[in-house]
Amino acid sequence: MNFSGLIQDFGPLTIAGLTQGAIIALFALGYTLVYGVLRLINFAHSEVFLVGTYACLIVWGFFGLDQNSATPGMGAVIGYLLIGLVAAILISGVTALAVEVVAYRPLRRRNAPPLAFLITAIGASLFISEVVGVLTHRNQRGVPNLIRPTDVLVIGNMHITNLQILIIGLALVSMFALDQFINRSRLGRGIRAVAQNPDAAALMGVNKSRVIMLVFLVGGLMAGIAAVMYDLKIGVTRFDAGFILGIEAFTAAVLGGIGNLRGALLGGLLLGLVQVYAASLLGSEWLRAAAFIILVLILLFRPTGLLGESLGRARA
Amino acid sequence: MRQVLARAIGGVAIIGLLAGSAACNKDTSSDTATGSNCGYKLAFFGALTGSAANLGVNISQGFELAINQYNEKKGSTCIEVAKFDSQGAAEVAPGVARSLVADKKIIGIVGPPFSGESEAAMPIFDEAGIPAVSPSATRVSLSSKGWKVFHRAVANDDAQGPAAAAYIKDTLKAEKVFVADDQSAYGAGLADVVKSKLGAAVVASDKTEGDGKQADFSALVQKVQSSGATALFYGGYYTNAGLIRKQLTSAGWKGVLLGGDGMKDPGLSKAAGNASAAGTIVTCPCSPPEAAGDEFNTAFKTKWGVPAGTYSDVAYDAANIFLQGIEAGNTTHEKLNEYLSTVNYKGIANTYKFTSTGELDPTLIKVWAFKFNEAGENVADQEIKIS
Amino acid sequence: MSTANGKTNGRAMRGLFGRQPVAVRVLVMVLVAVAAYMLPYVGSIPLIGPQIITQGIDWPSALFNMSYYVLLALGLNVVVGYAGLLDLGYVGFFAVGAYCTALLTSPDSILKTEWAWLYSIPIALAITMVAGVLLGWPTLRLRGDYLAIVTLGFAEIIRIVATSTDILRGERGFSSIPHPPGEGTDGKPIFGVADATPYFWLGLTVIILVILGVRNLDRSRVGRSWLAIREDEEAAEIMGVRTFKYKLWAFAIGAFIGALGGTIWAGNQNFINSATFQLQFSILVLAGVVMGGSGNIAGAILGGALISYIPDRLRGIEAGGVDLYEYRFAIFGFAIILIMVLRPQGLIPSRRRAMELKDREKEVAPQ
Amino acid sequence: MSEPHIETPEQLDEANARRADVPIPTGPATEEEPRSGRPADPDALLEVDDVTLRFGGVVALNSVSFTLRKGEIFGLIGPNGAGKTTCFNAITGVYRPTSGGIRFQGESLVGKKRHQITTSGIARTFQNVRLFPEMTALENVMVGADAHHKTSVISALFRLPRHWREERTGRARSLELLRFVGIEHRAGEVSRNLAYGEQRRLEIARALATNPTLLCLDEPAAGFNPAEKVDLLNLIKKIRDTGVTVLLIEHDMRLVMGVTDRIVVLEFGKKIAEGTPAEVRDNPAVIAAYLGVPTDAA
Repeated sequence: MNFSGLIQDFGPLTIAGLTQGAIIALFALGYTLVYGVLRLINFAHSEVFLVGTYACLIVWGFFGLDQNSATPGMGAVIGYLLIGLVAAILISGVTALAVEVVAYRPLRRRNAPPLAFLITAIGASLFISEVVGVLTHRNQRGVPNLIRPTDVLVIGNMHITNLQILIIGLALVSMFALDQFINRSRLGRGIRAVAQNPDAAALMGVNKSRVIMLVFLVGGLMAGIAAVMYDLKIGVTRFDAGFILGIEAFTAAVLGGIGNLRGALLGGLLLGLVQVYAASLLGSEWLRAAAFIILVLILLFRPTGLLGESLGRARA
Repeated sequence: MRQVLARAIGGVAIIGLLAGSAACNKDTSSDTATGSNCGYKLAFFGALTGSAANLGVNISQGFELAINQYNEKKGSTCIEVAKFDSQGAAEVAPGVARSLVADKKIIGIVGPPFSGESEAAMPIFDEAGIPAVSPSATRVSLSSKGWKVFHRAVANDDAQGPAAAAYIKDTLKAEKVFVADDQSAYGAGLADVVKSKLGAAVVASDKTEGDGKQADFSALVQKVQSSGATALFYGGYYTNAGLIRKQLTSAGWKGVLLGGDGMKDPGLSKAAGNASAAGTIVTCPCSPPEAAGDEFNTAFKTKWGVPAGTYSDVAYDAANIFLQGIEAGNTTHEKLNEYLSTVNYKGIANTYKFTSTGELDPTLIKVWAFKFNEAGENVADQEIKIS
Repeated sequence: MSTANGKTNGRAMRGLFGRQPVAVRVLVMVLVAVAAYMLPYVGSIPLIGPQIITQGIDWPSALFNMSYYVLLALGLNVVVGYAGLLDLGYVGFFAVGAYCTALLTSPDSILKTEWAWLYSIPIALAITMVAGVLLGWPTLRLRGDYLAIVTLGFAEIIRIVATSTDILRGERGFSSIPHPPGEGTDGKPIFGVADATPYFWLGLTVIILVILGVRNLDRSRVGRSWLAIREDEEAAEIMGVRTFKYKLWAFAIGAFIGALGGTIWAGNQNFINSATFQLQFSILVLAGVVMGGSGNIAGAILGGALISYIPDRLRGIEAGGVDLYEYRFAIFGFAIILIMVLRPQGLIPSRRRAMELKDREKEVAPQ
Repeated sequence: MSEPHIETPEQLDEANARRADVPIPTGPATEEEPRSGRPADPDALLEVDDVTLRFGGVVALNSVSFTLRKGEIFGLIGPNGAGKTTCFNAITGVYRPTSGGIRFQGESLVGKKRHQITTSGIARTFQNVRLFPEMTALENVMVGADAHHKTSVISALFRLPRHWREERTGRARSLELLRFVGIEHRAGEVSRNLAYGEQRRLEIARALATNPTLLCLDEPAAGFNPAEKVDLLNLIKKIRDTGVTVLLIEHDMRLVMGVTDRIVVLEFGKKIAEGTPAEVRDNPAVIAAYLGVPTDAA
């Protein structure tokens, strides 16, 4: 137990944890949205994220950017970032839709039991990650240095870099936009209606099928944003990148209260923090174990997560 | 009832589909070659698929290249290549090993690459009496299990650790060193030796998850930074090392990353970027490639379209050791095994001579340091003398 | 529930097989069992045999792999199929069983007991059952999907502890785990290293015993209670079913069977380390159970066998000039989707589930 | 919905104050509480004593008290949303009362587990039929019969004699009960395939299989036509004649009047009347409560 290390590094660790947590939170949104509406753990969401991490790299590759290229100028960086974001969002969104149409919809048509969905999700996840693995020869792919981290704000030993601000900021803006979309827009109302009572929503003229597509799409978009941020922060991607982070994101979603958008944010940030603190205190090998122990403890006292399920009905 | 029947037929149809796709098996029996000492097989045993496949593929490509060159020289398919995919997993290895020993034409094995699968597979090879030369299983205890057919064409973990420590102390002259490992048998073993040799110079240490299980190393990076260390020794493979190097550079840490031969792979600079990887030191119980090595590198690139990776050269040598033995008429398991006990072969990566337990002769073990340059290649830096 | 009042007892619930006289059913069962024991020699059947056996992995070994997957599927079927508890970390119990055996028998263990394989089994089973109860006690109050993530976490914690603590030796692992006892007439041990056939027979025998036990439980008060819990937990409790107790039993029985798989596996394996007990392993077994037909013994057996057989069978196969070898997990993933989409209740659904689906399909049909 | 919990200090004080009001169960009855005839009534089977139940801010039951005597058919009526089912759920352990006591044969039920309440002799049916849909009718009843069985997992696993004995007697008793409610011929049918009326009867058989002293029926006649209602009345009487006390929730006044010995009327979670059917029918508060409410709205 390295308490002095934790105390000494508390500031920098906190900002590092929040940065990772922001990515996890955005990723977790996809799980939470789909769960809120369909009561389904969309295991394949990790691969929706995975294709996003590759999509932006491939597009940047068209512009001749690879892990060895020098950091371009400010204006170009913004342009590249936007292009990368658009590519990742598009591909992730399309993949999410494809998974819904190929793997889930036929089952829903036949009113299959919930476990069947979980298993096709697993099948889809295995399929996509393996195809990516074969195509990339299971090699890692380095990310261009679009943003060279420089300190923007220094408080004591806590150096906050432009990249960290970008990631946390982008995550918060995306979350806020999504929250507004769900709570304010007509389409968002449809999502909430289906989440709360699918049958009643259908009677009220909400097109359930469209709402489900929308939910997958929106989850995919968020995963796409998370994927670009992941690339920038981690610097490398690989065919199994989605699986590892997917488990963390799913844990975060449950931690905050699956089905609850704000819960995903809270869960993600908390998980990010718990992991870096635990890594500092106990050693990096224990960070995942610490995350799960916190999860179990929280669920024992709050059986539906920190904020409870709110997008959907609370099941009595 | 009819519906039930229809369902049942549907189920059978699916299985049939799977079986049908499985029906066209690869034809493994090619034309039997004629000529003296021909018609045998050499086997590669190791990971070809799965997340551990990178190293396995490196080795199998080096192995296959050697045999191809031999066959070209002979003008026929004299020695056949047999590849067995263990997925690098101890739980898969026994079944694959048993299927290997069932093929009576196989007279020698290059592999297994990893120590874990070696533990699971070697008892089977030993019972069948098929000689095996591992190009990369470095766990010290492997040679003390009493397996008569076990050989390794690489120094064990005891050789590299002290060398790496000596390099850090004598060449880098680093006073503050951070030691981390990936908890693999290889990485942890190496890191432990380095730690004990460096003593007080080690200011802090940490452990990470293995390859493919961790991508965010920000806690480790933070620890390295606040420890004030100027050198980080990482016991592990290039997959994690590339990630760590990149994240350290991003965080502004200017120190040197060092590691063992598991990190001696272009994959490291590919992941981290050449600029970031430049200066990274890897030790290797192997010699820098000489003229013969350059020839090998060109041939390898021509054949496989990728540069030779870690242990490709050792695997190439291991295959050639076997081929030389077969050429000399050692075409049974016993003879070949006996030949291995007396062989003295100068290959492209090293000179090979085995002790009675199958270890590389200690007098031949040279540990070299290699450095990643600005072009992302690891080039020989210097031979490490352990003082 | 077969003797008294057979006429009134749910003819609707039975298939063609269930309607046969007892003698016929027993005979068929015995024949199936004999056929199963003969599986190692299936390769010698002309034409069909070579299509069935695996390449690149020894056929008896592939059969043995199937046998422990089947065992795991049977155990997980009790938890998921019967009691309706979604367990994503089932391999944790397999790991506990294997590690108990390794700790008690391997010379690498700090215990230095170096027991024979056989003696380690009761301890391993007991400890794993206790582990099941300890995990279940606090967590079984959680609802479906929350339980799933907690069990997943449990399995990950076991893996991390196995990787990161000195006692469990991490990736260095335990070597020289003894094989099961017994000598053949020629003085050689029955359970050697080169031939996996005896291990398969051992696994098969254990599977048959487990089937008998699980079937007994299913057709008793216990099975009724599980089914009641699965269908309406609150109503079951109000009808006097001690739901928590039966859920805990399901967990403990699942743990027991998982540990059986773990000890047999360790006995064949000779060497175990922490790298085996990956999350994907648990998920695969769950996929097997559901793919085969959750809640149905025959389904679990088929599913468990398939998840081991398909990837093994895809070794060394070429289609249209492309080696399928590398793609086998992708193909496997696709096969899972295909099977589930075509047969959402699994390949051999339990009759109850099949009817349930039929009814559900009728409900959606008008749309 | 979770259990009501106290969130503010004010609520805590309130709850404590309320708790203080509740008379100590073992103490002698005070003269200020004549309506609770508990100690004076040696025939008392179930005593609901000043039960209050809140969900957040909503008071679902407000100081409700009544007593069931052995062997009677007792009606609990009131308009929709009056708290009948909530009261039922409090008795059968689904909800825990915020305050007040419920005693069954002199023992407090508050805080007992649901299955303990069942084994102590209270069985119930549900307003919306809640059978185990994929089980056969016989199996449904056997689940109820299992409540008093002692077969352990071990004896089921090894088919020990107790397993055989209890399976045999349980099956026989279950078939007998199916005959009793008149659906014996459907024993082997999966319960979701039964007709609605048969399902209702099956639920009663399942509840009876737990050997109850008190059987609680939650709107058993909902959705029945007049002829079916008559059959049901006869069944309820038949059940009572076997010595089982019946608590009947119903908002069909005619049905209740025809069968019950005594009635309690709830409105907005409060008891507004109690007495024989004749007394209740003439009670102005009851008439007001039911005014405009069609008596056979179901």
